[in-house]
Amino acid sequence: MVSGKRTIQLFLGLMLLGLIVYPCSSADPTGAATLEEKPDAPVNFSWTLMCGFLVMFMQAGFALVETGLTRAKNAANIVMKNLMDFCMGALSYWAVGFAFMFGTATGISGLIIGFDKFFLMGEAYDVSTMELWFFQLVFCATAATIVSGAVAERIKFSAYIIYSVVISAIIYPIYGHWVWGGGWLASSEFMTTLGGGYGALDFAGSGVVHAVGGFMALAGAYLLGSRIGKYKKDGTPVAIPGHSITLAMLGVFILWFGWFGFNAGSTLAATELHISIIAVNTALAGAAGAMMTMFLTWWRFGKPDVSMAGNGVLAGLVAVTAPCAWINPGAAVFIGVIAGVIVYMGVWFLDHRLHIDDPVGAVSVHGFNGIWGLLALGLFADGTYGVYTTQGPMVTGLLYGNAGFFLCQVINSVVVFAWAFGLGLILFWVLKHTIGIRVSREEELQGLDIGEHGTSAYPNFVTTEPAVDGDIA
Amino acid sequence: MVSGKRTIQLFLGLMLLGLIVYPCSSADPTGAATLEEKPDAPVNFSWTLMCGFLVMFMQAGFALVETGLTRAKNAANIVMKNLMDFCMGALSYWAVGFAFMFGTATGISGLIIGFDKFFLMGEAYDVSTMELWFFQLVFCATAATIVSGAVAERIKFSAYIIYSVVISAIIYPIYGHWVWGGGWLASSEFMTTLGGGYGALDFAGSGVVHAVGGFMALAGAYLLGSRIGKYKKDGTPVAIPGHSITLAMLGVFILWFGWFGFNAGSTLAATELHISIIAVNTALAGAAGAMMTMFLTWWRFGKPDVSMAGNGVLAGLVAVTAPCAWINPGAAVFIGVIAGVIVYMGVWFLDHRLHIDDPVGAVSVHGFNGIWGLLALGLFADGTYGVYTTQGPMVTGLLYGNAGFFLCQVINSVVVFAWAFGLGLILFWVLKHTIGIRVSREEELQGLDIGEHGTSAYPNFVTTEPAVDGDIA
Amino acid sequence: MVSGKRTIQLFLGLMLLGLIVYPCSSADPTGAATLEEKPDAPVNFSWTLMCGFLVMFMQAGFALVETGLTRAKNAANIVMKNLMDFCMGALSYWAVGFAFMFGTATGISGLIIGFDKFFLMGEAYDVSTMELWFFQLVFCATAATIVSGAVAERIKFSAYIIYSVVISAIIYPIYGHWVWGGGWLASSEFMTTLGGGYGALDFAGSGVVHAVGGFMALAGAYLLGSRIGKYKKDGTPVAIPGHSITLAMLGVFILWFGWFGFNAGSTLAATELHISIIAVNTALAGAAGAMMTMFLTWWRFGKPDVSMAGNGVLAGLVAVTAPCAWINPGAAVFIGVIAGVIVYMGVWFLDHRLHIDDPVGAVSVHGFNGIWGLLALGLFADGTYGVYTTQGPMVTGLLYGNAGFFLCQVINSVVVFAWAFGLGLILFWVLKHTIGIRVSREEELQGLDIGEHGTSAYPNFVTTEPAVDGDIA
Amino acid sequence: MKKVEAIIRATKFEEVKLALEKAGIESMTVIEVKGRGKQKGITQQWRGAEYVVDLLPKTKIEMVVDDARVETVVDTICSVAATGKIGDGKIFISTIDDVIRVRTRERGTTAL
Amino acid sequence: MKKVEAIIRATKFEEVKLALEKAGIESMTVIEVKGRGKQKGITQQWRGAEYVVDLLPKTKIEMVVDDARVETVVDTICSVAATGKIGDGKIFISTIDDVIRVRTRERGTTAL
Amino acid sequence: MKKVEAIIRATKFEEVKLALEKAGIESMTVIEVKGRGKQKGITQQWRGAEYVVDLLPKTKIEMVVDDARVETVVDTICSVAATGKIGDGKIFISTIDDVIRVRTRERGTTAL
Ligand SMILES: Nc1ncnc2c1ncn2[C@@H]1O[C@H](COP(=O)(O)OP(=O)(O)O)[C@@H](O)[C@H]1O
Ligand SMILES: Nc1ncnc2c1ncn2[C@@H]1O[C@H](COP(=O)(O)OP(=O)(O)O)[C@@H](O)[C@H]1O
Ligand SMILES: Nc1ncnc2c1ncn2[C@@H]1O[C@H](COP(=O)(O)OP(=O)(O)O)[C@@H](O)[C@H]1O
Repeated sequence: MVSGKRTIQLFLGLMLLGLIVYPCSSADPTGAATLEEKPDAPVNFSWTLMCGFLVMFMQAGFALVETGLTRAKNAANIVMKNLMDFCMGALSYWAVGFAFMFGTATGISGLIIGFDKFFLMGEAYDVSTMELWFFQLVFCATAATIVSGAVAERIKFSAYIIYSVVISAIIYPIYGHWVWGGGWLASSEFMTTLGGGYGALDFAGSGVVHAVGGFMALAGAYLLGSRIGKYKKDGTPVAIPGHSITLAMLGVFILWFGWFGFNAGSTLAATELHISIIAVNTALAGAAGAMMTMFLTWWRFGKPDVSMAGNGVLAGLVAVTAPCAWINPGAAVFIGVIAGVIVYMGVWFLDHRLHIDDPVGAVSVHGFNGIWGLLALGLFADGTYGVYTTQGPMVTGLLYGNAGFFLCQVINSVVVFAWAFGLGLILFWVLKHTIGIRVSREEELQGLDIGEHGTSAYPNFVTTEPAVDGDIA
Repeated sequence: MVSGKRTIQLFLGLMLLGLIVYPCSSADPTGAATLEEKPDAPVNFSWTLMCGFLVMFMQAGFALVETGLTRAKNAANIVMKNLMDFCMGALSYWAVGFAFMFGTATGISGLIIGFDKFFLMGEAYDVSTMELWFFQLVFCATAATIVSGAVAERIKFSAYIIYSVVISAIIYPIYGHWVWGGGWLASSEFMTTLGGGYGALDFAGSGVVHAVGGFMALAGAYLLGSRIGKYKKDGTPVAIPGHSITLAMLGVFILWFGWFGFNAGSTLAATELHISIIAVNTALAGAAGAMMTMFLTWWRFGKPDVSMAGNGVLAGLVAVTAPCAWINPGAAVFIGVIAGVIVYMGVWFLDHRLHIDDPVGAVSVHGFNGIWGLLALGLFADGTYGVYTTQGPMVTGLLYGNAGFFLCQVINSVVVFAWAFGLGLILFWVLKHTIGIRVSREEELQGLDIGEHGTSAYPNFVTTEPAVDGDIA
Repeated sequence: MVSGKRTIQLFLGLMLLGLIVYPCSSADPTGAATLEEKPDAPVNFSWTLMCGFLVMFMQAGFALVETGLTRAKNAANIVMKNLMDFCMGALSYWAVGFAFMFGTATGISGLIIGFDKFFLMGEAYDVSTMELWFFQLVFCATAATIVSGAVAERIKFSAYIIYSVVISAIIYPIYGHWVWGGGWLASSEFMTTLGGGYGALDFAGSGVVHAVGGFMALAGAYLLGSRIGKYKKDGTPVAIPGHSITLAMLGVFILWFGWFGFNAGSTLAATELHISIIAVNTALAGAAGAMMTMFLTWWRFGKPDVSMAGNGVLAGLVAVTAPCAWINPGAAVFIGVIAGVIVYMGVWFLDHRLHIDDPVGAVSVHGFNGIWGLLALGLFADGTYGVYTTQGPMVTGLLYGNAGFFLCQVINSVVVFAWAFGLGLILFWVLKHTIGIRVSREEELQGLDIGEHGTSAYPNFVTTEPAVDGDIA
Repeated sequence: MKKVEAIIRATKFEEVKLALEKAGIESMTVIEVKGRGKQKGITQQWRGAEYVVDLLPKTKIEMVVDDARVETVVDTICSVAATGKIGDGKIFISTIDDVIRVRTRERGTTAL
Repeated sequence: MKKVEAIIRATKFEEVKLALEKAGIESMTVIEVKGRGKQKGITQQWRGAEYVVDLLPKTKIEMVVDDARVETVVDTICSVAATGKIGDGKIFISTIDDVIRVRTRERGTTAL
Repeated sequence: MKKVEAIIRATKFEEVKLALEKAGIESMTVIEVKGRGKQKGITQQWRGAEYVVDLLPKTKIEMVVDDARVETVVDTICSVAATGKIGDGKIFISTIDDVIRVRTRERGTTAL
């Protein structure tokens, strides 16, 4: 409550400040000058914005996948978390996140962090900057929302709100700066020399978005502990089926739909006709991932598993996100197939070996396959596309003779894991030992909808929970 | 039945007429001439149409928000109303609505109403006119569908069908003409002099679409009376929780997604690079609205309210719809924050003070915040954008020294309230005293799905209603 | 299981092959050359791809319509079928389908089938080819998924997977080649002479996509037989209501949304400003279809039927798909009205006369109205648009004096019926007599979710089935 | 002690609950059921065909009460739940041998 | 009067209902329940792990009938609902002291 | 034979089921119900207004057992389901006249 009030006062104060400071210095808010300078701007703006809208819509996909794969008694809480991480994320990214990520970066400090354009003020009041901000916001929000699923059904809502501010304001932007904002992973001399003209690359964010989200999710799920009843005393996992496969699969479709914007939009330009190849790769990798997961579960359990096939799509999509512009369709299918294997094994490994409870498979889908995407780029880049542009130098991977670039991607993989998992541990550890991160046992049993929001998601339906065979930990 | 038959015969007759008359006179149905004349047309057409598609998709968002926030026994009726208001609206707007709104308007009468292009015949068979019609249709349908939520769970389906024809054919287009079609609010000498070169403005329709829908909704909800059991004998409101928070929040996400098309598409041109700023403002105002409503309910009730946070998003979006092109992001956040307060207080005020039963908050979201949007434009317009174009005169508001323009917006606000609420009262009053607007008590208790459509939305689920503590009015 | 393993091995083998062969010969994978050659490419690529994304999203619409109109116990199976037909379809169309449809076709054999670009290799690694592939893939997947609804609640999942590979790899592409790929229906001398400069036409696929899907669906539903309990001993149909009208109608909205991409995107170019007229026709035909079906059911049963109104939208859309670019809005309304009648009568005819059990109306919506769309084009083409281009010869129909073209469309209608229904019969007959196409009686009664996937779609809800009055066949 | 099982119209439940409360009967268990008695099903429509839903949704209230209060309960329910139209419902009365309150293990009438 | 409670397979319900109708038993109340007896749960799978669902969905039919008709009911149900496989269900018979028809306040057998 | 009807907290069901299993009681029928006893409803919120949900979701377990095992069942349930807070639930015991196993038509105790 108190924090609520404070936050509001703070925001109101900043608003007023903003309103006064704004108009004194600005670039091209009208857009007329930009149009004159770049006659291609309309088609590029409309492409980028429209793709950004699709990416924004992925929020709905995440909300549905996560709520569909968890229980009815937590459904309202989960969609609320998904809505609010976007909202808090947008305000945080507006206030500081974008400044850290894409603020002007010069000299050594610029390899670490950016530091202007706070609150989109001053020079940032410009049609091109705004376009970039919008497209980057929806990516930032995607990273933030990934964690939601892994910590579902037990995290305190207040802790989640704080988490979503921190990731959108600090954790995501700083790593993002290293790869996309002129930071050291992409632009330091060491890396560009190693890579042969370019450092670590990540076309649409297998690393920047998905691995960051996925490994923060791992940290969160680990520190929270498993849901009550998830593991028997001997550690055997107990299935806790989700309450709506239909909504979960609708979520998968929405995510796939949005992913075309995610990947193909990342050219930020329709004048890059390569967008068609990106779209093809995005379609094929998702399809291959699902196909593989379907056959694996069919083979292992005698029946094709629905929600795992959905995860297979997402795994393929995550994996192709980094390389999508630099590979050919055959490689996309291959990457998708491997992604399907990884998500299948990852889910099994976390659940059966590590006993880390990730209700929706976020770590395997976004974390493990995020890394696979970075490495796959280092392997399969086939030299038909440059560094985010048609112009050379063309990007080539290990299979095409550039071992240095593969090394860059390995370094990038290690860094993203260390950064996201490390900071994730710190953040959730601090939250755990201050305001607490986990709801009470009673609340968890009763459901977070009542506990956190005083409501029921489905008051007109008689609900139940399947009685499974198992002792309770 | 009879009316069904008549309508069909009428339509068939008009069709035949149409087919004969059409080809005799037309402008550029092929599009070749337009292309030659305006080389920018492709990017502008594709932008406008694609944004129009997004706006059309908002229908699904409205359907879900409304059905999610009401009871399972009325779910099929509500989605049917949403589908049919779009369908009847499209046919009405094709027949006459567009003619009234954008028909050639000259002289004094032109300040009131347009009067050609009926049935899109003659000169209207032209690629540019068709583009405009499509984009305007989806706006018209949005206004129409807003009312659906406020009158939900008790209105007769037949009355609703008639209502949706009248608003799409007459009420919406005429007011729309005054603001967007060359009518008196925007273009009369009195107003343009007062505003300093431009009269009342409304970028994407806080007034034209949302306030019109919102105040018609107020009239409908008022004349219908409250749902059985909604208020105790002493007037205390009784909560009637909706049957699916999940679907309601999916609806919010879909609406937000579509709203980017709604606002940014209203440039009708991608050559207006300002679209990026509009997108940013649309993201921030929605986020700020939700954030505010969340904190307000958290502070007042100890727990953040899910469906109110969803309403908060929509409130912010409605409020930023009029000013979105003329303000900076700081102002968008501020407008969103206030919108969050307004929707919170509006819902409370209608329910606890006026005892008007608006199940989904349509009046507060679209009506009150529609007005706030018009006024906010009059306050915060910062002079970086002209009258729907990059060219001057630049639009400035009260805070930037143009009190006259603020007055224009005040006048506009009064007019839209009077027009929509007044005609709403008349329309629903006439319907009430002719065919009747409210279903019988038995039907309402049993649910409109059975009563109006002879069906059940969820025949495979055991349904119930929460037994709340309360005497029954 | 075995087949799973084999398939995987096959794919892995092909991948490796692909990776080696790819780079040796290619056209313009970078896109730079294409851009230079065609300065309009960016706006056309972005238009086509974005429309393609919308079409891809229609998969979600189909999944929801089909699952919403069937029972809860089969919901997971149905969404799984919808997901996997897209995935298997994408891989099949990549491997061979596209090659058959759009492979270089010369001489007599070229009138029948195309035969290069397998696996998108070699010359196909080119931005323009990839753009075409993507747009065509989503169409192919639409045809595939149509069948899913008609065979729902009783088909074996394994048989369905094989079906979806065969339609995407062979049946759809070959017929598609005849109409869109340079094959005999559109391009043989006989046809072009008959049509007066052009052969059979189909703008966006009333025939190629919908009739093919619809008549395959007819064959499948026929060979499968009706669901247990669907017909009384005397043949009277028993209603089996679907489990979520809400989701079904959300599906209708999603389909309509995607259909704008389907129809307007089929110009493959935003420089064809005619896209605005296509969008208008798409809106009006859907609206008219729904209006008509609503009034028909209202008139016949005393109450407007919700799911039939949804079918009415789709019927109007299917019917306008072939003619959408060649007709005026008045004709679109007329076509929609007739489509509404056809779907109403078709559903009745199949159910009450033929006793063929099509749970979601796929045959009537896509098959019968697909034919109506082809014929309507032959009737109403008004000479304002050329053969997929603004340039002449302009396409005119019977009402505008070109009886020959109408004949072309009649021939096309007969051919598509014979091809799809005939091959459908063969395919399902072979499957029936090899691996079997129908699940066991016990499994069908218990639900395919448990039987085929070992899962329940809604484990947190107490489910039931309405007890209807009727003897059981 | 007696168990009173009343099967009534779902739309009457709220009123019955209030009336019972006023009559001092607060404890109850409520179940959503489907049923038919003299009342035959209602006709619904689906995709242009009519069909009869045989069993209609009803609400079942179970109350275990002192023998002395049985008539009060029956009376209260009958006066509020009756509409006079077929389908108003039935009340069944049977004997309960013992009651235990889980929290305290109290038994018999005091546990009610 | 007796109350007959039959817990049967949900998939057999439609047939049982028809058979009872033919035997002249039309009044009934139906409840969706979960249960287990000799039959153990079935194995389902979820995200690549198997699990045993312990309690299976069953349908419970409650009929209050004249003492004379109890055997008819039992017979009818047993002959239609039995598949011979474990899980076919159980029938419980207990005594009902009184019945009241809400609409008319009739009591006893005439109220059935 | 006795019928034991236990109405307990839904959140306690899994534990009770396990305890009963250990005590050798495996057969049961489970129903989702709503109810109130001494426990009054809980306060929820909806769109900025508070409201009291009167009847809370509970789980009802029905077990028909030998007279001899009634006390075991009662004991087991009471020891596991009790939290000491109002709302723990009630157990009702009544008499069952006969039991029939549908599959075999066995009757009486052997059919349990
Ligand atoms: N003999 C019975 N056994 C079990 N339930 C019954 C019996 N008779 C009626 N019911 C239940 O009571 C409900 C109302 O019965 P109904 O016949 O409609 O009332 P009435 O006879 O007063 O019109 C039925 O839907 C059914 O659930
Ligand atoms: N002793 C019992 N008490 C309560 N319910 C029982 C009892 N025995 C069986 N049931 C119910 O009957 C259903 C069918 O019992 P089951 O053991 O599967 O039948 P069978 O013994 O004929 O195989 C169970 O799912 C359960 O709901
Ligand atoms: N007299 C009764 N008749 C029917 N059901 C009852 C009765 N008393 C309690 N119940 C059921 O038992 C549940 C628990 O009762 P409650 O009063 O909360 O327990 P306690 O008295 O131990 O606090 C109630 O929700 C209700 O379903």
